Amino acid sequence: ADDVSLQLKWVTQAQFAGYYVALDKGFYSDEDLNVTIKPGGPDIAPAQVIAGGGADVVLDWMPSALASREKGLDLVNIAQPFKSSGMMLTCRKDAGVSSPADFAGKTLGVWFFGNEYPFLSWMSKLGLATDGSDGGVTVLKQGFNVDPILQGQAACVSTMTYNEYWQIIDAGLSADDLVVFKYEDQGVATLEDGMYVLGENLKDAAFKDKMVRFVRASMKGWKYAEANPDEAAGIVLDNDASGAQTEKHQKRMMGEIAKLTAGSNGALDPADFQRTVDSLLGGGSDPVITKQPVGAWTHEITDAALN
Amino acid sequence: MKSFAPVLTVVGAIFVIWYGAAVVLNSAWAYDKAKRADVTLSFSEMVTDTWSQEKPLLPAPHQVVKEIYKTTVLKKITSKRSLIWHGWITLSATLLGFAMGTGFGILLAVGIVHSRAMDMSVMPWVIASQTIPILAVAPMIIVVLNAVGISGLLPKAFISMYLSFFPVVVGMVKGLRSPDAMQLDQMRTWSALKPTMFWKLRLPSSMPYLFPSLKIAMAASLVGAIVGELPTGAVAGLGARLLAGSYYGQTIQIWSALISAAVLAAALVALIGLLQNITLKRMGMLR
Amino acid sequence: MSWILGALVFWAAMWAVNVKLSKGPKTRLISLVVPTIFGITLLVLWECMVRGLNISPVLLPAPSAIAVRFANSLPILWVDFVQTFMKGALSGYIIGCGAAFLTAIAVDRSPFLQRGLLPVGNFVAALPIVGMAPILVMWFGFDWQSKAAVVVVMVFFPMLVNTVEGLKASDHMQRDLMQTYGASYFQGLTKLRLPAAMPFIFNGLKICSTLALIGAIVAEFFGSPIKGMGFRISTEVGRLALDMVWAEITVAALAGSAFYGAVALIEKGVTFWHPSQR
Amino acid sequence: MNKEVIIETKGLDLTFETNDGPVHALKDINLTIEKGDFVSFIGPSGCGKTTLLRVMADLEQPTGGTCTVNGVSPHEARMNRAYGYVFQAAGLYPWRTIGGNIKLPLEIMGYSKVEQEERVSKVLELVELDGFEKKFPWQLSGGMQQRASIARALAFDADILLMDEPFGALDEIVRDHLNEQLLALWARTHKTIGFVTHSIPEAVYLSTKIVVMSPRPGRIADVIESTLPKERPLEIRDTPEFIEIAHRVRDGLHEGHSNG
Amino acid sequence: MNKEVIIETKGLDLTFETNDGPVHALKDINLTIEKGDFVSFIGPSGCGKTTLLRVMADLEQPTGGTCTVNGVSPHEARMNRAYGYVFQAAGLYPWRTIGGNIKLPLEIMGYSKVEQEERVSKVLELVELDGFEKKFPWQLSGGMQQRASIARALAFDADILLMDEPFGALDEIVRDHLNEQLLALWARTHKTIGFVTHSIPEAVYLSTKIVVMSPRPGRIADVIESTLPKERPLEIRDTPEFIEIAHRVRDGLHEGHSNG
Ligand SMILES: Nc1ncnc2c1ncn2[C@@H]1O[C@H](COP(=O)(O)OP(=O)(O)OP(=O)(O)O)[C@@H](O)[C@H]1O
Ligand SMILES: Nc1ncnc2c1ncn2[C@@H]1O[C@H](COP(=O)(O)OP(=O)(O)OP(=O)(O)O)[C@@H](O)[C@H]1O
Ligand SMILES: [Mg+2]
Ligand SMILES: [Mg+2]
Repeated sequence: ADDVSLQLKWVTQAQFAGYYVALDKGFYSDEDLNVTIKPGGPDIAPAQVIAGGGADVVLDWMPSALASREKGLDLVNIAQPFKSSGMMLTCRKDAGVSSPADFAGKTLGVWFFGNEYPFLSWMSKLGLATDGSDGGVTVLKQGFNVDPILQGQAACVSTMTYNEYWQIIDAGLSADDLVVFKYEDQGVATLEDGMYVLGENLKDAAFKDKMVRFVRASMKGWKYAEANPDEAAGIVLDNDASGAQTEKHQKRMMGEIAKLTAGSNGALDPADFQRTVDSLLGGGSDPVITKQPVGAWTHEITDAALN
Repeated sequence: MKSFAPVLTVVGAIFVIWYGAAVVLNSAWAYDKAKRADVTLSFSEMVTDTWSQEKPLLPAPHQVVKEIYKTTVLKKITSKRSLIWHGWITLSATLLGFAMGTGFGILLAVGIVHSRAMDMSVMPWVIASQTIPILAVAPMIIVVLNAVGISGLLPKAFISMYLSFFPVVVGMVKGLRSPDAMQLDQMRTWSALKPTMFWKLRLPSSMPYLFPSLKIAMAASLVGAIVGELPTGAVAGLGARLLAGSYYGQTIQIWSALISAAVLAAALVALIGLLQNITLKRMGMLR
Repeated sequence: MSWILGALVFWAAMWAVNVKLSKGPKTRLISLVVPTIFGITLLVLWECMVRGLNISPVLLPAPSAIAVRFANSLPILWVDFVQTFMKGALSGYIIGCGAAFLTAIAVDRSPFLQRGLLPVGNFVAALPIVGMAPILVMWFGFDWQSKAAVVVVMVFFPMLVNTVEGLKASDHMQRDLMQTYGASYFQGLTKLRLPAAMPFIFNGLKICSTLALIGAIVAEFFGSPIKGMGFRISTEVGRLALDMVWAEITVAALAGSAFYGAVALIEKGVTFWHPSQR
Repeated sequence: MNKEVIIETKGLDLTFETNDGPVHALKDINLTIEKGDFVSFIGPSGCGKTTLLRVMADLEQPTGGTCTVNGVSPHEARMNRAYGYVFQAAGLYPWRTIGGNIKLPLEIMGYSKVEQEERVSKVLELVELDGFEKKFPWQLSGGMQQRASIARALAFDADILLMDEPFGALDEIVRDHLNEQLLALWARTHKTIGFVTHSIPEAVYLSTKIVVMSPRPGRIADVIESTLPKERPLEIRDTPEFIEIAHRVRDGLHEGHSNG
Repeated sequence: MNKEVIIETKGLDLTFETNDGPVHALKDINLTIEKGDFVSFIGPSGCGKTTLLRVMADLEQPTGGTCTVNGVSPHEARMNRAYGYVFQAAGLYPWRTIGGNIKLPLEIMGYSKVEQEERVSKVLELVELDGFEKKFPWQLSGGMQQRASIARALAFDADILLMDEPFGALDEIVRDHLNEQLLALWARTHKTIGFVTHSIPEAVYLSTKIVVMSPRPGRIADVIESTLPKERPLEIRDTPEFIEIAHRVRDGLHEGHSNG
């Protein structure tokens, strides 16, 4: 069997259910693959891991992947199981936010570590400064949780539809107390959780073949997970080495994730790509990328895999 | 035994402060919740609430104890939800890092004591090395070591080693230099060679300095292992529990991991203390 | 290959120079030059290894690249330095060490408290305080106050333990002498026990000086405004701008060494009489 | 000879509790020291000389018997700053200069700045250390340190001077010289002096009263009143009277040794 | 009297470089020590006695002149393990028992286990410490420690014994006793002994040759050959001959003091 190692973007949770299902249900071994899944974490940069040879495939968000490309790391998107973005900004009503027009002068919690790009391009689209100058917004580097909004340190925090939002709900705030702004709705959505490999590896036919089988099995896993969310959540829980995840949370997450993967067969939609690039290029004074990327994605793998 | 009562008093005082602080810190959330539910809280209701919230700012001691009990005694040791299992993962990295750090530290100290060139050139950099925020660099170290094919226990142990070698170097240099001029001269009148001097004079006289350093090194090593676990992706270990707890706002879980880490540290340090007593007693240095 | 060979040759040559220099009399200049040469050797070795082994700059940038980035980013580095070092680390250090010192004086008169506090203090000092960082950020907010709080917690117990130890350091005869003068508690404290405690107090201050910066940086990992050394390091790692990360590390190392050196210098002035300073 | 009694012990007993069991350091010590006496304590190592002196200075609490100083308890006497004490080792504070060390008790006792300066230079002259005021202790030889510590005890006006082997670390010539000085000081100031020594000639040369002690448990073996005149040139040490007293002391010591 | 020369110094000079400038510790020392001599060095504190002994033992390098031991350099002599050296302080290693301390040089010099045991018990008897073999140094009084340190220097067969104020910390009675013992040992083994002391009677009682030194710079003021017989009961100290020699030593010392 051929060895493949996959670096996740975050800790083991239902966000990555497709891969765990593929592993658990034997879809990978059916393709004669021996897959290792490496959980990520707050300080793991998947791009750095692949550059150091620590993984064959990494999951990353497109803004961060494109930024890495500009740094000289030849990351290529070979498949895109997530059709829509799950990112949103969640605000407290009692902080006086009801529309993006209210952001000015407020404190907003944002994730950094490569996840700040969509936010920055949104703000620049709104014409709001993020460097603390007058009329702009105050940006807070948010930790790994939603405490800032619970304790009123920030008016809004970044959340994912499938994760942090529910932590706020669990903490006792009700949906009525909150206003959410989905990036998808604001026209600044970027592609999340794509599979990336190093361009030079793609020149190797054996590697390409491996990836074809890997993508095929992974997508099979995703579709199975969409169809059987509860079972998928159980599989994820079994694979969580930290023992910190709860069943209730993972089942709920799986349900939300299924909504995001729903429209994708694994192949990247060039239109989505272009939308992401345009939004990143329009980053105002501090654009995330400076020029139109070339060769940042390929259909070679998905074409072969999905036939 | 003489210090039993005082320690008990201090610990008792800490608990009292702790419970009090829990009330103060958690009351805001209790009132907030009550306001949204449109009920008014009496003082005693508020106090009970602050001591029993699911995600308090500061969990009350009994909540932490219950959590620890639940995750140690009630879970199978092999279960991923068992604190003992996580503690063991952290412990193994700690011990490996501690062993490497101690070995490296002693070697460095021997070199520094015996070579003037090394003393003058290396010592300032040993101090400078500790001002690098290794904790900030830890993720990179893990990735870089991963890149050269080292993964699992070793990267964490490496960070432990980086933190633990420093006190050992400092203590051992002091210790190996502690024999006074007369004791060295005495050896010379017997025309003892350098190795003999090392084994029969320098090493034994460094023992009282070595053990306190080892205690510090052990504590540092544990910190290193925990920090090493933070970026490896909340996989396993007390550090991962801390992170996962923080990620999901599970303060009770954070505190239980923290307290377990402290107990582990105390146990390890006490173990070295025991070793120290035995060794020094046999060497007649304990009166 | 030639890079690596060159590095090794350079290393050997410089080591020989150092051995020779250190054999001579130990002047001020020499004891400055020798470690400098050693440091330069390390940098050259690093540069050659990065070039010789073709290490990707997203893993480990060469010192030259770091230096360029350093020079180009001085304003940002300065802002971060002020945020993390001046506001977070320094204020926490002063509050923490000051509080520990006062506590030590306060418990000094009560052997009962001392016996109770010291074991507990040692226990807490061994506690992985980094674990407290997320909690303190939760309590004290995102700005430098929470960083200072982490630093306070980190330095408090090492300082307390050292000071209490130091206050016991005067020997029996020196204390008996005070007794024969019928000296009051306060006179004994200021004229004997505090001066005798100085070497211990400075030992604590030195240990805490390295802890302070580390604490402030780590605390920024758990939430911060968008400036600060810890913020920059974690953000730039995500952006694969490793040269910037190392520039920040350089600042940290420089600031930390200078801080330590300053404390050591004051120590030399205050405890000039101690055998280790003669 | 109806002189004033300065120190009086009655049935003094002191037992140290140690890990190995109790050590009986002093047993049934009865002793009267009158104003202006120069009392030497001599005896083998460990016989309790230091301990006895410490009891008188309220640095050790007796477990039995009584001790009065100037008619009050040693504690009160200490609070009245009745004595100067010279320890077996110099015990100077390393962070103070020689002058600063001598000033220390003066500061504590609240002497004025001017008087402090005056007294410092006076006592430094007395022990022949003028010119060393600004030096730190470790810059002086052992003997000089010991002299500085004697100067420190002399700087303030204590009526009682307790000295524990003050001249142990000095060579014979310096010792002779300081012995003479001490005698002169004593004659001039009428202080009462308690003096521990190992040397028989020193004890005989200096004292009006020699207390010979013997160990395990520490007790008084003999008390010898000196018949030597108050004027004592160094040559007195070759007179038969001197040798006679020295003999008696040596005999007392030998007895103690064979008993012990 | 054509005896073998053991130690010979010619124009020996030693200057220490210190922060405050050079210290001239030894100046133009010319001295011959023959086999079986018992040479005492006496002189005021700081006159260079210890330094001279250290030069002979190759612990200090002279800055001028020559010193030969057994016809070779002190360094070679040291490598041949020609000396036993007793330091001014006992300097026992605290982590070794008394027995272990005495065994230490024997281990280093490669004596067999059996012989080590034998020698340890022999020398312990000599200094009257039998029964204390298993005790640690701090469980002994200062005097006992000093005796153990002497035992350590005697344990191996060095022809030359250099002792730096070995009896400084002991009381008079023990000191007398050890003086007798040392003389007996010397008579029995024909060792050559260099002995530093502060006490004039001790120097006169023990020595065949007394070297009186004077300070700043350290030099030899007088060398006195003793005319006392080799058999020396303690009572010899009251003979006119003894007192005569002691006088000469004292004179030599006084001269040194007034010069210095
Ligand atoms: N603090 C103490 N605890 C226990 N035992 C003590 C203590 N101080 C002194 N002793 C014991 O009391 C006895 C008398 O000691 P002391 O110091 O008075 O003797 P000394 O006559 O002054 O001897 P030296 O001439 O050696 O100074 C000794 O046996 C000593 O071991
Ligand atoms: N290592 C050294 N560095 C500088 N000066 C020294 C050193 N050792 C000794 N001296 C000086 O050399 C002189 C002779 O010292 P030495 O120790 O030989 O005297 P000593 O006769 O043994 O005195 P004591 O009777 O006090 O032991 C002194 O002035 C001393 O200060
Ligand atoms: Mg005494
Ligand atoms: Mg000497």
